[in-house]
Amino acid sequence: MVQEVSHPFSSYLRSAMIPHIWCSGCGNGIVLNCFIHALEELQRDLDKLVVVSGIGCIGRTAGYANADSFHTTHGRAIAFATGVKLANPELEVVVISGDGDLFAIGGNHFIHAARRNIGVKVICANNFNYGMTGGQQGPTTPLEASTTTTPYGNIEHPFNLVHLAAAAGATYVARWTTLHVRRLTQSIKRMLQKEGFCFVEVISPCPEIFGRRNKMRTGLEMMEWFRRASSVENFSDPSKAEITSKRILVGEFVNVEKVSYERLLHEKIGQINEKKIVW
Amino acid sequence: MDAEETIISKEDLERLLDVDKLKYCNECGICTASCAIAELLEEDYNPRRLLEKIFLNPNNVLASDELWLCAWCYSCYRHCPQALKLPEIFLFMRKSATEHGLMQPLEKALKKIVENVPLPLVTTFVCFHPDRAGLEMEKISEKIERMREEYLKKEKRKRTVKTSGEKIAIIGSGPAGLTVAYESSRKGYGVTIFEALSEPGGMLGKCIPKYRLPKHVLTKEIEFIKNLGVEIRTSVKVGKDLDFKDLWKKGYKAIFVGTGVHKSQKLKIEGRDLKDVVHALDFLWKVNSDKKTEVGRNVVVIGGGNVAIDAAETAIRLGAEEVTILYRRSKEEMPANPWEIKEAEHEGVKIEFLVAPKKILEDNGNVYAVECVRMQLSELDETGRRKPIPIVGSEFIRETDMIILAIGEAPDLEFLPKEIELNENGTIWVNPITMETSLRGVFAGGDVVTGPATVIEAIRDGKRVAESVENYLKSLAG
Amino acid sequence: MSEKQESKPQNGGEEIRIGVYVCHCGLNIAGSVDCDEVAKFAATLPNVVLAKDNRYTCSDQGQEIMKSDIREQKLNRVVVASCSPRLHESTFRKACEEAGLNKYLFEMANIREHCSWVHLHDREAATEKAKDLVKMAVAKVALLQPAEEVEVPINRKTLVIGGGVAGIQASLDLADTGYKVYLVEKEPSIGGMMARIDKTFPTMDCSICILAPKMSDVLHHPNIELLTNSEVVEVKGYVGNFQAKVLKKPRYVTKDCSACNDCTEVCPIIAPNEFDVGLDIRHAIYTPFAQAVPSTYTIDMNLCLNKDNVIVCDKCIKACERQAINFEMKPENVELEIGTIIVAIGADVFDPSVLPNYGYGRHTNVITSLEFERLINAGGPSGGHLIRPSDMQVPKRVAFVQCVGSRTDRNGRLYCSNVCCMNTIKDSLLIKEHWPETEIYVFYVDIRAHGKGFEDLYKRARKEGVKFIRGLPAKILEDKKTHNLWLIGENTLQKELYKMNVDMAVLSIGLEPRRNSEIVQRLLTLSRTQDGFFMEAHPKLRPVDAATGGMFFAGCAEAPKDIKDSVTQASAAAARAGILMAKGKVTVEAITPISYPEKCKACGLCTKVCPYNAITLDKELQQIKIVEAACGGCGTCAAECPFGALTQSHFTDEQILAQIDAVTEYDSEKKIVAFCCNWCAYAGADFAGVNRMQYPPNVRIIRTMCSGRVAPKFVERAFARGASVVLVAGCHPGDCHYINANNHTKDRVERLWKKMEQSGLDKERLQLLWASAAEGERFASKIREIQTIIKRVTPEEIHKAKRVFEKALEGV
Amino acid sequence: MPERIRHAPLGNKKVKQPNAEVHIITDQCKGCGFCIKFCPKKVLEESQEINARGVHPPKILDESKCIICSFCTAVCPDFAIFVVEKPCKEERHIKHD
Repeated sequence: MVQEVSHPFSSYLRSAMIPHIWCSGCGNGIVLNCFIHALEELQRDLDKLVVVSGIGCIGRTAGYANADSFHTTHGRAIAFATGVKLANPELEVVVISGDGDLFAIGGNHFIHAARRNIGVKVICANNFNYGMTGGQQGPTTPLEASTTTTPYGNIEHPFNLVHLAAAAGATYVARWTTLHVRRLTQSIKRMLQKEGFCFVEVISPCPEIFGRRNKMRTGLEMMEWFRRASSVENFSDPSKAEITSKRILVGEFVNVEKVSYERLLHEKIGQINEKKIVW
Repeated sequence: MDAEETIISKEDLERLLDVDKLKYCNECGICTASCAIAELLEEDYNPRRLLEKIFLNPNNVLASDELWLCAWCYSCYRHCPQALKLPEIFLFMRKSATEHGLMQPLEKALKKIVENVPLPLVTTFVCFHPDRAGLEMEKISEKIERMREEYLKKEKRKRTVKTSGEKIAIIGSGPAGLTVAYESSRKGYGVTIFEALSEPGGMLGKCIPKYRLPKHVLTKEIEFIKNLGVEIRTSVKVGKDLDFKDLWKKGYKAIFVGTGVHKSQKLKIEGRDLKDVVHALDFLWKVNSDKKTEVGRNVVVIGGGNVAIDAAETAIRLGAEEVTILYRRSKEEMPANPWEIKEAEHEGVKIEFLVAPKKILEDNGNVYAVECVRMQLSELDETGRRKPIPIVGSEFIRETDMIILAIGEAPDLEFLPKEIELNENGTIWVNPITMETSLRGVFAGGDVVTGPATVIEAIRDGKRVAESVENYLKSLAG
Repeated sequence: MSEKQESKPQNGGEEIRIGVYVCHCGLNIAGSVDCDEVAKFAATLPNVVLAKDNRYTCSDQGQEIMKSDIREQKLNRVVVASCSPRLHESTFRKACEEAGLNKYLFEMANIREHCSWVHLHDREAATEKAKDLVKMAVAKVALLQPAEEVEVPINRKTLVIGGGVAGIQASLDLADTGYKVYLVEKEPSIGGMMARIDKTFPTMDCSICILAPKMSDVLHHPNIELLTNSEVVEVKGYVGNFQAKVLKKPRYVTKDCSACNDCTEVCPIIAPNEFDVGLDIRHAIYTPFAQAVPSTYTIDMNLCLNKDNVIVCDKCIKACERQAINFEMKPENVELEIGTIIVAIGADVFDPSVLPNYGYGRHTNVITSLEFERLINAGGPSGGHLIRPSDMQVPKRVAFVQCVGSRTDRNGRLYCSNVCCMNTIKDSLLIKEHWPETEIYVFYVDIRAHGKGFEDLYKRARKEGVKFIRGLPAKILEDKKTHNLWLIGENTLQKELYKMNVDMAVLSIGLEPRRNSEIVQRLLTLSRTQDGFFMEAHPKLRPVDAATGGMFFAGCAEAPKDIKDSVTQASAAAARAGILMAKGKVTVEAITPISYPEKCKACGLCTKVCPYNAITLDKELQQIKIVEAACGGCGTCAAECPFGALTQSHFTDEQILAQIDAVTEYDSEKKIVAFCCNWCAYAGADFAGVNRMQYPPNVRIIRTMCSGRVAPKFVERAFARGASVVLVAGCHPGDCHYINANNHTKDRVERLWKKMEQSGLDKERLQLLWASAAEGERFASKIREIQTIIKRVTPEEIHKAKRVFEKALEGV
Repeated sequence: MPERIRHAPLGNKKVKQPNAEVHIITDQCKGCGFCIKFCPKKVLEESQEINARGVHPPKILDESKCIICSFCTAVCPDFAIFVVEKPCKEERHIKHD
């Protein structure tokens, strides 16, 4: 009936790939939606944007965004992104990947990229488990949560990602849920305007794999949990931001200015080239 | 009489004034403005002024005919910002007058009633109530008939009626319709009353219990009106037997709608269709038409208006052992006249306030009890009364074998042409000054306009209509 | 009784020398009490060395006589039998001090409010009662002890509750004097009712034009901290040392707001604007009116779509260039330490929709006077064009109906609302100013033009052709087609009925106490008069003080009043608060508990009943500790102690028992021994006196600070001495001036009832009454009611009670 | 303000009210229901129809209630719904509900 008007974001998506493969009620689409929304509001040139992702459901983002992109090996998204950023600092490099990819196999890359303050922007869709491979327990699975590998309840303490990122030295750290789309979009915008290493965690529903093992069968039920449990508090102590079934603390946690690794690197190279520094 | 002579003691007066908060009266005039008699007898009666006179010197008032003109409609009390019960103050004065044999003023008052109030016989019985001051009604009614004859003779001598020939149709033969007929025919118009029932009189005959208005009084009154030349066509239902178009075609130049309120409102609770559950109007009608009416031993009347009171008293007179009125608000809010309530209580009717029925319980189709819930009053609503709200968990069961519903009546107006606008509550909207409806030439008055009200208010409306109709017909004639 | 009883040396050997002064108070007392006889009687009482009667004891002359007697006759105790101690105790105490006598050695007998005024027609009985009252005072005064008052420093800060014109004026006055002021307003802007009015009478100044500069002064005054959108939720402490908790509700807009209105334009939510009484609309993000202070906008979370922490609609956020919108704002609890409190919560207006005859709410063109103000206001919804709501046309004929909701006993208020007459006259002139051809009718009962310049304005209105018709309409009817109105009433001067056809009718609505005044009352332990407004400490002498120390009233919180009176009262309240704070310290009355450690069994009962937690039990030392500064002085601890280890200074067991004994010395079987708390019941009995409410003369009132002081043994002693009826009277539950001390009263009386029942006594003989300071009639009718009980109490009954309670006769 | 409001706002004020056109790309919808559940004005409801992906997509219940907050667009994981503002022909008189 009204198909002649097209979706305002259609130019940001590779039309051949849409509709995407994510399940009904999955939050990954919302993460992508908010990312595009932020790009649109900032009027970013897609030719100057590189989207890098690792392995996992959310890894397909690299394929859906109508920008230059990398779909990399498991856990190595940040490593590839580092290369891109150093090779061409003019490019905006955004890593969109999952909690398993970024913090289990890729954990080391994450903390060192944050430590170095390399100007890569990381969006982590946290669904509390390995969704693509069948719902195994992962580094963010909450205590007592049921997964395929923890049928009697998880006994491992999960990572508190915002605390980790803040401690490792990220210049911008925020956490939102997929219900907080407005604030998430604003956070992504803010992140994209910053210089150093930035990190946004998005709590995302995974109803088919995680939710149904934890009494939340649909995306809506998971979103209701987010609504019930979340409380917004900006610049609170990230060390106290553990996620429990009762409380999901969201907000911006860190926003500081720090010179980025690539700027220092290229300044140093320039100085060497101009022979200001000699051995 | 001598002003020095004290009949009413200072203590009596103080008790009276104090009890009824007379000291709060600011003389705002609202009582007079809402009084039907003050309109019918503007020269002679003004409740505010009467009250002031009592305040200044009660003994002077005893000799005044004004004292006997209050018609007990309690409209003043209902409107008074201080809730003064004027009729009861006046009754106290009337009793004092009777005790001291001061009957001259009553004679004068009756004369004024005969000359100015249509249906003087009926109104003396159901409104003016000299009986409450301890007087014998039969003697008074004879007196009234005599006075009326004299008056008419005198009037005939005075003016010759010029018949203009125009005809007026009156729908409904209640007090409003009879008044319009009485007044208009005396003005020289041809009047036809259409009455759906077999007997004329409307609520007067149908529902006012006989102990209040003996049948022969009403018959006399109607005979009198017939003698004026009014044609009363009974068993003709407008809307079924003929409609407005027919009336215009037949040459009626003006139509008056005075059909009253006859549709009992429905109680929205379980069990209301059982055979022992009757509507008060049906009940009263049955009793009044001399049909054998059986009442239960233990009767419950639901409602708080005058009809509820009449039904309860009638039930007692028919031999019910126990009659209880259930009313959902408190005595303050009860729409029935305070005096009627007092009389009913005196006759043995019990009234339970702040109680509403929830469910009627049956056993083999026979009512055996009603489940009630207690209410509490919250803030005032748009009717100026406090809204009742059920108290959760206060339900109780009251045994009964007959339930009379008197929860309000509404007009049945399906026969009206569409052009006639109605009010939100289903009554007919009229121009309050001319009583004309939104359809030219059609007038309305009585309960069909005001909602359930008193006889005297219907008569007041009727008199207003008669004047307006005259003006209207004159304007037609140019 | 005529024989002089021998003076017994008491109180550690010191000879007691009592002086008694019986005051005539002109004819106020002497009119129904034989003062000479009372003085003669007083002279016969033990320890009394001197008894005089004089016309006005409180006059300078009277005080001088008293002072010289103290010096010359070496008086060491003084009794004045005159008015209520609530009125003049401090006057006489000061005179005693000036003569070198400790002020706690003074006692009053209330023979005016409690005697002459309430027994106007029984001189003999009133005189007998006065004698008894003097005897009680003499018995007590002999046992009084000198005491020193504790001084407590005062916080030189004031909390002003309510930001209407009264609150604004009080704040500015105090801030200019140099005190810190916290002004708490529950709406988003200060300004109150005055901000909504178009012009003020009688000068016809533009209301907001004269108010706005004051509002702005409040905002910028360095001594004023403005807390809008805020409510006081808790007040603790006592005069000079209050702690208040204020809940500051979030505005969701920060101070960066420049009031540019960009957000409002994009906000998709609309609702009626309360400021314009619903005649205009506002958005979910809004400022109530253009001159609002602070000018910062507010988001109404009841309307905004962004609930539960989730931003659904971000239109305002995007529109705000200064990024002043912050949905993360949370409610804040602000804790304040203050010395004084000014209550300026204002009044509400009457809602005439409960008067069905006037059709307000059903007839479109029937409006209230407040709605009229917004209609005629240039800043209002019609831009100052007087239009009628049904068709937006300028009405040609306007009627004003006075006394709507005022001076009525039914669906309204009994009092006159004070401002409506002049307001209507002003409104009629405003119409005449812009639309001189308009016909204006004012339907009134009395025009009350009592203030300066009011009568002139009234005359001006008459000159301009405004027609005043005496008599209110009985009903207002509407023409369905034209929406014109008919007013039907009686012109009571002409004695004629009128049927007036007008285009619009304005109902001149009265003022009512705030709907939340009950909450404020509880919060601050204030009293209210029967009309629901707050009650002042004394209507003539302390008209802006609350009975509770350190609290003052300004504006309509106390009674309906116009702007001028509100401002005057506000300045007065500020001055009164200033006087208190200027001293820098307050003295706490020496009525704190005294403990006898040797009797104490460390049971801890006293610590449980103390409303102020001023008594603590040291379990190791098995001792109690009393923090005098925290003590409120109710004495409930002393009543609770089963071992007599605690008593209340100036209200000791001995003193109260001496009073009881004095009452019951003879004719006890005809008497009522009444214990009344100082704040409610005693004040209520005073109120009965002031209003000359007559009641039987056989009651003898013993004053305690709180009904919680009344120990069971007092009641038992009264019965053991043959009293017919004992009455314990205090504040209504929840209204106690000592937080909840009167809860214990109830428990104790119930225990006594049980005991009486078990002993086969008529428990009706012990009566419990809750009466507020305004309920004089309640007190009086209780005394009348008790007479029927006295009639049925037989000598056998009296005797039986004596036996049951004889243990109470033992000395203490 | 404590007064109870009894009068409707005067009809002389006109307020620009959004004139929305809601577009649903039916076949792209996976039926998660977020847009229906989270619409603050309850403009949408679940339809009876089954789309190409075998789910019930939303349908418009009352377009006039839409205030174009576009939350549905923002929360849709499948880029299947969006709202545009129709050019507003005339300003509507306010109505008070």
